[in-house]
Amino acid sequence: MTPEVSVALAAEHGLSPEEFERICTLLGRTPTYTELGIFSVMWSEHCSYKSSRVHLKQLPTSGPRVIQGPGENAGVVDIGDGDALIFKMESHNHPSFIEPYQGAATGVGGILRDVFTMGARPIACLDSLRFGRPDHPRTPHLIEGVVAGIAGYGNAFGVPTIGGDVAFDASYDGNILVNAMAVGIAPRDRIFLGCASGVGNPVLYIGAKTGRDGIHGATMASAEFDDESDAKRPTVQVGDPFTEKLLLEACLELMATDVLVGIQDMGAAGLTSSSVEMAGRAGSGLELDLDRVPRRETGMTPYELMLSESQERMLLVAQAGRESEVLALCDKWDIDAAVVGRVTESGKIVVTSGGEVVAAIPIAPLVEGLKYERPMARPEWQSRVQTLELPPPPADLGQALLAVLGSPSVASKEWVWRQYDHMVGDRTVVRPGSDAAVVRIIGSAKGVAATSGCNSRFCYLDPYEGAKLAVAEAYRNLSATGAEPLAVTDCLNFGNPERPEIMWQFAEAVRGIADACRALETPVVSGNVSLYNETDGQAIQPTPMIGMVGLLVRADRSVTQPFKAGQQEIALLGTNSDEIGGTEYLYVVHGRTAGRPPRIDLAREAAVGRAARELGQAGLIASAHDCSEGGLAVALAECCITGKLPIGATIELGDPMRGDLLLFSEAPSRIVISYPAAAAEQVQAIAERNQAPLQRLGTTGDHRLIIRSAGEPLVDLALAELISVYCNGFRRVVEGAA
Amino acid sequence: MTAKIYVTLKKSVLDPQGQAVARSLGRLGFAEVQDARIGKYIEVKLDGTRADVRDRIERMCRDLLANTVIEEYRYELGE
Amino acid sequence: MTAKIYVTLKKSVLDPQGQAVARSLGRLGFAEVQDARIGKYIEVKLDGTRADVRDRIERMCRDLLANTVIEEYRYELGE
Amino acid sequence: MNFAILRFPGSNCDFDALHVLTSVVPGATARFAWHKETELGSCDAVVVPGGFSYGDYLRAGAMAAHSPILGAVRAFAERGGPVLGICNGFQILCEAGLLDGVLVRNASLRFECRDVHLVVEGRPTHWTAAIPAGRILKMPIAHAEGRYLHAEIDVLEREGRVLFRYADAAGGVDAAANPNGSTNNIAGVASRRGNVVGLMPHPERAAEAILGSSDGRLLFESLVARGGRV
Ligand SMILES: Nc1ncnc2c1ncn2[C@@H]1O[C@H](COP(=O)(O)OP(=O)(O)O)[C@@H](O)[C@H]1O
Ligand SMILES: [Mg+2]
Repeated sequence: MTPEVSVALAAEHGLSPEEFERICTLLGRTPTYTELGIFSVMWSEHCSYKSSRVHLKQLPTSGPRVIQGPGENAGVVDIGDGDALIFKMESHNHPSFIEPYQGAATGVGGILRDVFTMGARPIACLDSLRFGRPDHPRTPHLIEGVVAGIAGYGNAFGVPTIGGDVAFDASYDGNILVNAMAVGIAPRDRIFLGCASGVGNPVLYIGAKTGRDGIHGATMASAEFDDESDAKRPTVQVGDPFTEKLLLEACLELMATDVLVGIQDMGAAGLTSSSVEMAGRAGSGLELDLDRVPRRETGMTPYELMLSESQERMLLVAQAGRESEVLALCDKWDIDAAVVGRVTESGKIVVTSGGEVVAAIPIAPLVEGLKYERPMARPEWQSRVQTLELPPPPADLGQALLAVLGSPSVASKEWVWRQYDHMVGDRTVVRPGSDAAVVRIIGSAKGVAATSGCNSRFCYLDPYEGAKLAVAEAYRNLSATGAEPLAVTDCLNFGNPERPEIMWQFAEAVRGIADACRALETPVVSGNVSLYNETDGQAIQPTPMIGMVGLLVRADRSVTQPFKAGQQEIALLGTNSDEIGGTEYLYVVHGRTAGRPPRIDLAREAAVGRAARELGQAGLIASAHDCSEGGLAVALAECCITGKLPIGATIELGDPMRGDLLLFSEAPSRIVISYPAAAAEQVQAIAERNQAPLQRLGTTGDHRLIIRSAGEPLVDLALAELISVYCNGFRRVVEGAA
Repeated sequence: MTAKIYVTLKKSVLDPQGQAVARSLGRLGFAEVQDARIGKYIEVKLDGTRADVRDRIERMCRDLLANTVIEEYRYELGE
Repeated sequence: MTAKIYVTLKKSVLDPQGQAVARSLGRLGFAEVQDARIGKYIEVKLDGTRADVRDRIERMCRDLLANTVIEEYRYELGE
Repeated sequence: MNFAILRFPGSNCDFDALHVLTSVVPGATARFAWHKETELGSCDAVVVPGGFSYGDYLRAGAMAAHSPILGAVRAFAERGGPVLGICNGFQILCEAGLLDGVLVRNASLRFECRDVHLVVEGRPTHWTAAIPAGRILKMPIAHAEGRYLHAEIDVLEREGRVLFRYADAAGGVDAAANPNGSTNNIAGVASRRGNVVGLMPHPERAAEAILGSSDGRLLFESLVARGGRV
């Protein structure tokens, strides 16, 4: 029985009375039930970006290397020699909170499809995760499930998961973040777009069968459904990495022929969004015959078939008359395939079922969607949290360092990445655990570096500055390995956009990303917006996750963070400052999240980055590690203890400032490097040529980390002590104290 | 006492494991197989003294052994 | 017809998964739990016409569903 | 020396093995053999690569052990042809009965991806004859089901069919060096004739210095050097 379409039903679909009115006007009649479903998903925040579009316009999206900016399934940049990198980041926050394993797994599956639908073989994944308080009762279970889900999907599919970040904050207690990023490589002249062109061309469905997975949650509350409907409609999908692998191989083989016209994965809003968006890009129309859609359940309605979010499916348009080639290849790989429609010139999507038309909608208004300029207001508390009275320094700075180093957000994430196959593909040159990971390009000397993350505490204190800092840190992570930063993908996680203060945070963050990306010449080529991340009116800290990829001319000269030998010089590219607003130190040692994030000079950031890259690729430095959470002291400690063998250091600082500020300030644009004494002159010259400040810090060697300032000892700790807190700080959150 | 607990995916939830097994059985010549579904079978040994065993097992299932978003469970009590 | 198949580790084989579940249950306050063992529960839907169903199921178990080096199996036939 | 690399739909170290055997190991050439084939075609050795063959949802390697190509591999092995199973390949060969024992879930219950050290021992085989006994190799592991069990472990030991054992960097074999709870720290074993060898670590991921180790090449080079003879 089909429910009666009304304003009330539209409201249950998340459509306002005005939006419903618009639909009626557009069609010149009341929509059918299936049409209502189609509108509701196409005009949802997720598909239409209705709240965010006006702001996203600010982002720089072009550059000499950009082949494809935002608007397609993923962004594409040119890396020379006929190769292109294809990458994107996406969130799967809500499903991962409900079912951590499957939610995270299908998040990985979705982002992989976005990348291989464009013709790329995925060569790396990254995952940025946010959890609530470490001691929240649900936290360990959520971490276990999410990490196992990412591992379960990525490992079986065969993509190395090489990086990411994990952080904790109470604001994520009821709303964790699971942001997954995938990077693929493709021949630059064989990029496939989601475009349904060529009137008369067949539309094919390939991949897993359709079930009642994840059908628009809003409809579940509808009184029209019986008691069983809850059980009938799982909102959480189950991932099948094996089918995804088959789909990948089948797609890549298809793409090696010239039979494909366009292709797009069925992600959110499944068959609806893939078909509508493909026709929208081509300016064509589309006919779909639902009777031909492969399905795994009986009695599925047109509404369900159009809205199902079953995983591991693709929609493609082939050259007319060559359907059989597609079907044969799918048969080789044992996946379902069917011709489900054809391209028309009507400019409409016409859906039939049992010989009857169940939906006929003009495509243009569906894809143009809605655009809102939602009200914005700087929260009244913003100035309050930015004021900080400097707390007195702790008595024992060594203990303070141990506390910061062992804080779960800072401590080693080896527990996580050891569960990820980070080497499959035979490309991983720099494994997780350094600033950025590097995968080589087989058959060339080059390498690709990737990093993802965001300091959301900074974004909470000042979304504009925080977003700039996030871009700068990604840039710095790549530069430290020696990679030239190329382009950005983002995943903008925020609260409810209907609240003016959230909208303000969003707009400020986007402005920050735009300014930083412009200054650092790293255009944004793809991304994702995730809004409504809040529970009981408590929003998450604004979290504009930044993913960045870079290029190394020589992968064999990738630089990693740990010191490599004793008796080497240690120096700092950049300068220290005494800003401690929003630092991990302030949070861990003084229990406060307050102040202003450190200032950033993007020209200085670029200079430091250039110098680090030149030093690295020239083979002059043995190690490089940027200063981020935990500041200089944590960076130095990590240089000492993250190598194959721990190597100590003796540091003499001269900066005229309080010891705790000097140690723990998170001022940006700083990279700790080490090199043999013989290279000192060249290092100096390169730093100068790039206008990067260089300050000598000390020497490597022995088994302690000793930091003095103006002759006064600040820290003197055995490496074993550092190792113990660093290795256990995260693990104990999941496994309990050992 | 022993509780035998069966945790299975809800009917409409995709069961990739089961599908793969059904396909393999077919390939192995078991043409009569139409479908397979795979779940967990858990045997829990408990202190026999508790009167409210059923209640406790229900709780174990909901708290840990099954995720009721996608799974359902049933159990039998043995000796 | 449906066959319900239970595949469990042989008694002599260590079951770390079961141990972990028992430990977790304990931590969650189910102090009465002494031990847990985890196996697979497989439901196979078959064409009902075959007379030699038992034989076929035995074969499925031995060929694919269980590894008899470490696992044992039993089954029930339903409607 | 021409290698046939089996390719199951869920293999994901297939290209890795192909890369190493076409571009890294001198004297080796390689091509894929598709799982639906019943013949291997002409080849001097077979590699069963890592991955998740048919999804491995039931037990790792269980379904692949019954694939058409495995019949051909069995015949090849019976003729004395050298066969190497890596990770999932090892699991498949065990499930197929070409190697003894079984690989079950890691004691940690987690997937483990990291470098390990292996100490080489046992009778010389096609794949290890050129590696001196006692040599320590560094290679990565990446598996969730690598705990090796065997009902007659003593027989296996006595016959010198344990080829690789997890060890520390100095060659010490103890529980701390065991990444998965494997019996006697066993990482790899041989068939009675020595032509079929399986191991959980990935020699193909340790075949070039840029990836952190080239010790894995020794297995392939051992075979090539002796032209497939022991
Ligand atoms: N979820 C994760 N998955 C994979 N690697 C991770 C994850 N979280 C952190 N890492 C790795 O741990 C290292 C340290 O992470 P982080 O402290 O966030 O580095 P940074 O401050 O340089 O961005 C990096 O190599 C990072 O890629
Ligand atoms: Mg860093």
